[in-house]
Amino acid sequence: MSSVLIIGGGVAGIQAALDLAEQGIEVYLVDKAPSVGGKMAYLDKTFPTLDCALCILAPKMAALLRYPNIKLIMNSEVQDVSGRAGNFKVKILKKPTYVDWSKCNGCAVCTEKCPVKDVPNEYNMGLSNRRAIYIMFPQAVPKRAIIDAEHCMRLNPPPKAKEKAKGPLCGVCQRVCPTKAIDYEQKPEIIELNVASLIIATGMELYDPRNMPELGYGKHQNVYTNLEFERLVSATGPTNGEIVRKSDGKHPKKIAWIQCVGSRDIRFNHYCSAYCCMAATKQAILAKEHLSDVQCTIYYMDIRAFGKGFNEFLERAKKEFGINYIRGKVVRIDEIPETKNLKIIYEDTAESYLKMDEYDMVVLSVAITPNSKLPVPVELTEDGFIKMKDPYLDPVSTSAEGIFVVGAVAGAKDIPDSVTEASAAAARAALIAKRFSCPTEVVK
Amino acid sequence: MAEQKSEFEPKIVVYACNWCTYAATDLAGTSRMSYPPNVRIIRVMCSGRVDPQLVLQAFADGADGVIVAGCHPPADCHYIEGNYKAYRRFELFRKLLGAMGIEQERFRLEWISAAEASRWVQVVNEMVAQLKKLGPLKPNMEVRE
Amino acid sequence: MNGGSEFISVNPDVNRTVITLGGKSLLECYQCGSCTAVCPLSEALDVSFRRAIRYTQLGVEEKILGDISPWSCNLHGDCTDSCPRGASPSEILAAIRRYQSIKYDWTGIAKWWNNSSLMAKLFVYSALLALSLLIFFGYYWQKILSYASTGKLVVFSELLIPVAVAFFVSLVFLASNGYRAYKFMSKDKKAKIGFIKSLRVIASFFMKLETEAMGVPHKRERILEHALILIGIGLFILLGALYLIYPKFFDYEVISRALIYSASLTLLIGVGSPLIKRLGSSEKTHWYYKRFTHSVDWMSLLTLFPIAVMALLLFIFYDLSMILYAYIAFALLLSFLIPFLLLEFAFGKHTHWLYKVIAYYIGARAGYFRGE
Amino acid sequence: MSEPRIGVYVCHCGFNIAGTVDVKKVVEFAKNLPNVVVAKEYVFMCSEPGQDLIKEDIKANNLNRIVVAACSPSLHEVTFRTAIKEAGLNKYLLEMANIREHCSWVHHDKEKATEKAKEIVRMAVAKARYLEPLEELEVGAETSALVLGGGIAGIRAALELANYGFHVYLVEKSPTIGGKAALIGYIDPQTKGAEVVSKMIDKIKECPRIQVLTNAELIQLGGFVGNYNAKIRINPRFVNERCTLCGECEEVCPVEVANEYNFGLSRRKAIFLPFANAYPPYYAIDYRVCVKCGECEKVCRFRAINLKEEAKILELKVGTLIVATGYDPYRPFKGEYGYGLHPNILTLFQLERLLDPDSPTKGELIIGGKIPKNIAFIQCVGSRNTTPGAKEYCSRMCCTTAINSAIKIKERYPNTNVYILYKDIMTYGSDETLYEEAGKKLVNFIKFEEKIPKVLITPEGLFIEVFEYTIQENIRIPVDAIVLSIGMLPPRDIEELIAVTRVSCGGEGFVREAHLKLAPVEAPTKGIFLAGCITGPKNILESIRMGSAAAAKAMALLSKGKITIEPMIAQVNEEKCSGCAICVGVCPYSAISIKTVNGDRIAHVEKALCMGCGTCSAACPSGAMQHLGFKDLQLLAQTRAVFGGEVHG
Repeated sequence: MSSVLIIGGGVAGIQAALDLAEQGIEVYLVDKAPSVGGKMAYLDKTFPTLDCALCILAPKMAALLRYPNIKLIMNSEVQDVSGRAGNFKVKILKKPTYVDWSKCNGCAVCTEKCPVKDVPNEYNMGLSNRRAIYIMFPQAVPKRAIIDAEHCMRLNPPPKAKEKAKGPLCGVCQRVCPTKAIDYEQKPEIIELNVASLIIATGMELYDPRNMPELGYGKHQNVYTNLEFERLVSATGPTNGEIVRKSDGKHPKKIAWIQCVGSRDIRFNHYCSAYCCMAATKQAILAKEHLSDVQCTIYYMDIRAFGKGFNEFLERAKKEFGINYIRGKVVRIDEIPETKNLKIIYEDTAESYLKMDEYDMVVLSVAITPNSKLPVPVELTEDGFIKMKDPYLDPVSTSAEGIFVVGAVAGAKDIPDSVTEASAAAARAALIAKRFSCPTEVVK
Repeated sequence: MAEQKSEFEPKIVVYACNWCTYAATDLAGTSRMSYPPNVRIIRVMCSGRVDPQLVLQAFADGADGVIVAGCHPPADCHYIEGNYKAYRRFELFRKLLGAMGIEQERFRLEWISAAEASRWVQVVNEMVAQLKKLGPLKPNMEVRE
Repeated sequence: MNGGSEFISVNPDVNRTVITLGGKSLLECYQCGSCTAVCPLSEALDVSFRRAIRYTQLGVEEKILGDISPWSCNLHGDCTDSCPRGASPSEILAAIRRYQSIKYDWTGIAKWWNNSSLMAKLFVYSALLALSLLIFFGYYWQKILSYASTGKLVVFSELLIPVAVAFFVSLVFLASNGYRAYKFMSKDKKAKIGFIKSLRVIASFFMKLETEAMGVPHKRERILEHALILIGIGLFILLGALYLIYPKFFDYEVISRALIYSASLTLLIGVGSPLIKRLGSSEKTHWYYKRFTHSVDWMSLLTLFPIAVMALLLFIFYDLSMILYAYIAFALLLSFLIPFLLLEFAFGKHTHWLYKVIAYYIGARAGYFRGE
Repeated sequence: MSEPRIGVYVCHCGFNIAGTVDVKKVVEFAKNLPNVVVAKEYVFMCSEPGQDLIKEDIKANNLNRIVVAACSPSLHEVTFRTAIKEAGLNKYLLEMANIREHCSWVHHDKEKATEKAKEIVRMAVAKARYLEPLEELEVGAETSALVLGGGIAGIRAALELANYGFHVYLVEKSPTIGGKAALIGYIDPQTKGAEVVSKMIDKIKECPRIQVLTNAELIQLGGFVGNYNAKIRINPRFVNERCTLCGECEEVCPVEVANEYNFGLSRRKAIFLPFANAYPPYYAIDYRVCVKCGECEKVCRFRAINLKEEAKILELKVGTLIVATGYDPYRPFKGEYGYGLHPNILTLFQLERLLDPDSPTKGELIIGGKIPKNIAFIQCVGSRNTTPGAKEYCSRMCCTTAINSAIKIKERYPNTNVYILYKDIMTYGSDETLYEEAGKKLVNFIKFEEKIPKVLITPEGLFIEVFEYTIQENIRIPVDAIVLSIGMLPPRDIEELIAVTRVSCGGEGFVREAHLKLAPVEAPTKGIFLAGCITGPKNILESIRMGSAAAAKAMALLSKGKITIEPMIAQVNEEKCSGCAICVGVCPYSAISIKTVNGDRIAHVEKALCMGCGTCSAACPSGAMQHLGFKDLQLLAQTRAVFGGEVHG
């Protein structure tokens, strides 16, 4: 029985890995981040039930460690895929973590002693700082430390200091580490694998709102992307759930959400990103829960509350939480220099009147872009998603035999659909791995 | 009571449901929050598992306060409706406490989700402050073996 | 602003006609309001281009004809650049303007003019041209020869009668259609400010708007072309007036020549440069020249261009004292002028200056200008 | 129970515990707790050396209970269970004392933290004293499956399960499989529903492991995961496989009813063929309306008809059940937007049928005798609280279907004006390109909000009055035909489904998943899976994917031929049980039933169904019901240990 490679350790990748391991199949799970969890790990709460994202994800991530036949290959990227169904040769570049993960057990003592304190923390979207040696987030799986070579004084000493100092500039983490797990000489290595089938679960990135300069993201301090706001409002976030403005650290009185930033727009992405209407409604409710007197407004063109429990959630947001919805596309955001408040310019299509409303904080519901630039021989749709071979008769297969695709990289979708697809793909991949074919299925 | 002369430290027994409140107490730990050490946490699979007799036994053994905590209704319970059963039992139980000479404030039924570490810390602080006001539990019933 | 209680009937075929009039992407619009929000006008003027497009999509006839927003559009093109659906609000609004001018015109000639093919229009135009050539080179030919023999250029003579008649006829049409337009546009728009104040408001609005637009290269290009045409025509009118009141002005060789040549040159460049850009296909030219290719747009340039050319030739020949040729050029100028007046000036794209003025006036009077 | 010999291991966890708790004092304290034989400390108990320490001690001092005082059980309980199992000790004889998250990390007063750590260890030791060995339960499992509902989700699930070597019974209530997807004209501008379904049916024909039972209903389901016995009633079809589809019987049949396969657009006889490539591919007699006149039997040259056929009952033994019984279209009440008061007002499904080439009008859009000049779709009929009868949820795919049909109409009849009156266009994801294309094909979209459109039936014809949201005007549109985009409802017979399969329903009436995100294709009761629109409105793609996922989950559960079940479940002490059945009502998984054992009423816990919440044991007045791993005695010991008290017995 040969094994299955899953590219991408988000909720879909994890679910596929668990389903495969459940049947005793060997699974390699590759992820470019130091921990699994993907985008869902950034979330505080999920719609429409507002139960906490971590309470769903953490048990699944912990379960990964229980199966001996799941091999996590973190901080790595797939370099090349060749061969055909049943016999793929895969080359994976494992970037150095400079910590021997077999010795490290995540005690995090090194992360308290490291002298470099001001590295922007990607997990909190740069809203807080971390050390040069860090654990991605408290509930990371595998909970191991990793040295950020770029900011580490030892591995990448600032040029001036380098000449002056004779020996290595620093070695605090190595001295402090109780299990002697730090290894500064670790080199990148290429891992070669031979697998029966592949599941692509690389998920999505957020579209960079800087492509729309008129919205002022990156220029105006109080304009956030929805993922940044999610970190801000999260209990494990940079401010432990305190919603504060970047400019003056005060609680905002009025927050606006702007929908379809980069979606449903031929200049950027034709498709609708499906998640953002509900995500904005959820964030507005979370904002109301944290700051009872805050006024939340969502600027939309069509509010897409299509899923199970979504419309009820939307009605609750309107009636119970008093969140107001204005139909109009915001075309420009100006910053008022003195107060750093923001003036958004749009036409209120109900009253056919150009309006310029003022807000303390504006959150952009940004489009998603698929992580589909992979060295894997699969066709893409012209929107850049990975194309499904036959959505009706062969739902999770790609154009290449034996390679399956799940989650947001195949099309904008939310967590339940990704998890459902993952189970379907896991079974199809298992079929090939187990050489278990039935005459009716076209699997060779 | 030995520590009578030093300031009174109430002892609180907590029955925490594994999926939500226990996870919140863990998160309070991983996020390095701090709260008074007066609580002793007993893990149960669901708040529905907590038998009122157990709580009475805790009071009988000298607990100054008891907290039963589970998942938020309506939809967080891992076993669909265990928290509703606890809710039903302990609303009734709270009324009986008065009849046994135990102030109702010594017992709390809370809903704390796995991410609400700060809520857990707030409940503990409130409970300790309240019990310090109430003073130690004066047992007026002897305990038959 | 909110709808009255009674129901407005809707004519489903309106959007079909507006699409044939050049608003190809009319129904691609999903009513998001970017065009209104992005337009430099809408910060100063309370208009909604989205709503005008909406009325046309639905065919709410009475509302379309009363809507001043299509006429307030100065073709900056920001809306088309930022339309998330890739529709082209600029072209749609141009088509709505054509639809409105058809409805304002009681004769039905505007309807033919806007709907007919370029060939049909050129055919009728050349027929009228042939007629006027017959008049000048037939009936008046002897008169022209006699004038030519005097060695002096006599501008005001009976030669002008046919042109005057044509001009008068076109004015009649323009006035009647203008009145109808006024009626439609001013319906249920109460006058809030006086006439003078309206003019001042419009003037300050234009100054601010155009100076801002000058900053943007492709806008500056079109503003300059349009300005050249206006200046050209203005100078000619000035020359005419001077010729009447103060003929001795033309004795001052240098100034009069300068004035004359600048008038004809500005008109020539003003009309010639967009024409060349439309005919050319270089990458640099802004999409405005490539897209606005409705036959009405072509005619507005094609009919004006020869007039500018003849005006220039007339003075060149005169200065080279080739009097006969000067008179021939003058005759040609007048012959081109007649069809221009009767067709283009009365019913074509040129009517837009009349309807625009009315629209702005009513808008200003009804207090649509913010901050007033 | 053997005399408890407890080993206590206190972890430093680097400085995390040792930083604020004096580990040495805790170890000393633990040494002289009753039944404690060994008490040690180590810097990292969860590391390999730490686990080896425990394993050696178990062998050396034949310890039979282990207490590890370290981090939270949610992190390393499993690690230590596997460790003591490798040392030959039953893996449930372990108790974790959480002195990190609950003590060293949250208290900074060293002295008080150490005191608290001691008491936490004392509580853990007290509970450990009463731990009992537990065995994971293993139950044999059938590798066969019952798929209820022959729509595309059910067919997809059946095909996938057959791939994994399962024997599949595909049970369908109506005379043919294919469900509604076969009737919907065009799923997207290029693909016809009937084509997709016929390709799927071809695969069903090829596969020997799928047995299709039509006219069949599940009337009883007993047993538990891996070992269900299902009772199926197969209603008489009266026509057998000798039928050659010649159709002569149809001509002579006197009974005529509305044809539900054309959504009432046409009529059909009592004996009929549902649609062109129906499967099983022969006629069927509608046993509800047939008057048994015998004409068809007489005229049939191939003796394919036998009117004396009786309903049959089939007993099946299956490992799993996949519920894929789909949805029912919303039925507008008479007068809702004029429905039923004018022939030119039809539902979206009827329009879909009209546009289908093998429809009564051969795909031509002929409504009220002619091709309509103006046709208007009204969205959200029956959804989003628009009309009194409407449900609150959005039915998710009526917008996409309506736009699909609108594009089809504009392609075939360019001079027909098409309007879509909508609240919010729900073309989510990549369906947005359909919305774009509709704009390019000159479909006119009209938005309404709270004030819903009104249909006027006047002598001059049909009109729609609507308060157009984006111009805030009441407009009246002349139309020749109106299409009501109807939403999706739970199937009318969902009550029977719930009674038989013990699935439960959510707020809006569809079946509820175990967890929307953790387990979207599983029912709360183990072994039952869900696919397609039974859990809520979905489009065809999503239903098909859910069919595959449900099959995959079933296969993963049953592929090893046996199932292991967590031992922390409820257990009845038969002497103490008085049969009062309080526990039966309390159990959310209906895992407890009352059985009479030689005269006495005794509660019986179905091991495979019990998920181990313990609610029943707290409700049990006589203490007969015990929750293994959290028995009354164990919790009592832990409670008393807080104050140093002891428990006897």
